[in-house]
Amino acid sequence: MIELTTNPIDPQALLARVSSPAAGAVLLFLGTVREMTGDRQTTRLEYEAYEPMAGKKLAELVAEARSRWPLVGCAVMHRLGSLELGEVSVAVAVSCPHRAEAFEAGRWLIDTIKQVVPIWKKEVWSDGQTDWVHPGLDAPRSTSGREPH
Amino acid sequence: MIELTTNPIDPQALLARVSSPAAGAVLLFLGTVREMTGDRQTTRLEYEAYEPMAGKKLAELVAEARSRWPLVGCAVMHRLGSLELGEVSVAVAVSCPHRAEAFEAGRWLIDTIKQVVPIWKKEVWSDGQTDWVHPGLDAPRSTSGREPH
Amino acid sequence: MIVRCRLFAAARDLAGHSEVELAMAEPATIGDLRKQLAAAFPALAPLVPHLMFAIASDYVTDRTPIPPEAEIAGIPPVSGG
Amino acid sequence: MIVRCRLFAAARDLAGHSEVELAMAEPATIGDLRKQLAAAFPALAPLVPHLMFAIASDYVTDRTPIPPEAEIAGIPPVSGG
Repeated sequence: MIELTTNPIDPQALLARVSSPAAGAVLLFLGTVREMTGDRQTTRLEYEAYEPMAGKKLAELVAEARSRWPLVGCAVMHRLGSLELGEVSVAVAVSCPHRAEAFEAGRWLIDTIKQVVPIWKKEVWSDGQTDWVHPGLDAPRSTSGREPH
Repeated sequence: MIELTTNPIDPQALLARVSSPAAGAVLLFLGTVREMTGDRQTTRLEYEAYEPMAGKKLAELVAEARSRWPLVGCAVMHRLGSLELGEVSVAVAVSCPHRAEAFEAGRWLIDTIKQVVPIWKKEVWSDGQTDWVHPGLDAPRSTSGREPH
Repeated sequence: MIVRCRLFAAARDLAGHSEVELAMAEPATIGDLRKQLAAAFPALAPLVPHLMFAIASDYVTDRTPIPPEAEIAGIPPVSGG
Repeated sequence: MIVRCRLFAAARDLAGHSEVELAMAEPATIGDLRKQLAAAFPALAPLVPHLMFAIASDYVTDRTPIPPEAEIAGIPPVSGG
């Protein structure tokens, strides 16, 4: 189960997908929209993807995780569009016979998703400024000045 | 939220408890009843606890986790009584500002719960034999011979 | 004094009781209790070296003295989770 | 040849287009595209050294030749999750 969606992510759906009597351990990671970054306040986040490539890369990462760990089930969803505070932006669920594998595979998946899958978030700050988040660039790219949108 | 319960564990309840706009990462671990251990088949597991001490130790572990990691929310539930295949025996949910902390705290909690909280499981095998699980003992203690119960 | 000790899981099944009573000379330690448990319940004896003990829901060592009316538990290796 | 390149996030906003077209001499590499993008879109230039490129949804390097009709994307540092 790999999905890019503009609808809210239901963690229960991912858990149902990976649950199995063959598994003794289920690990679910959720990325959620945090309000404060340092002393700046976020109003919402906007996610966009290069969708065909994002879907392909997610499928490749799930296949690689399956080759490296004894995954019983694996489900990844990423939200796109506009997200309110507290909403789930990304969900990774894995199930394995034992817990060490589940923690390792889950951690590797979310870390690698954040490194290679072409998805971007834009911070919409409470003062109306917006910044695309591009890790490694010196300064955030303010692309709309002070106009709220 | 710390609970020992004979009722089925609802993962959604733990997620709801730890979700917060102060968190950017939520980690949920579920221990589930696995059917096969090597080539032996489990029919069900029976969990018992020294309840007052188990509750006290769980509270101490949650307090220690809160002192070591910046937990926004933390919820732990452990099921007692008879569990069918695939059911959730233990659930640990944490939320943190960032994911590294969530993975570390969740892993430490489940590892430490399994080491120090006075809860025991009994394997009820498909051949009717039963074994208390006592890690580190040379042989499983068969306490009821071949009588199914 | 009379010392009561709760037992769990395989320890309870092997002893045949979820709580046992032992008459002990004072002063007594957890180490003394460990020895007397093995002597009084031969079926439990092989498990006794592997028991942890708790007083009032805290783990204690063999050197811990047993206070009067202590709420003692014999804890075989745990397997929750 | 005419090379089309999709742009995303800050790269799109700085270029002012979600897809740009460049006339390039053949044979051309991704490295050539990188240079021409910076020259053609001065506002994008500071970001160009940080772009990755993909052809048909796979990451490629500056030495990769650009085939005809390639589905090319310029990918600024990603921030999903």
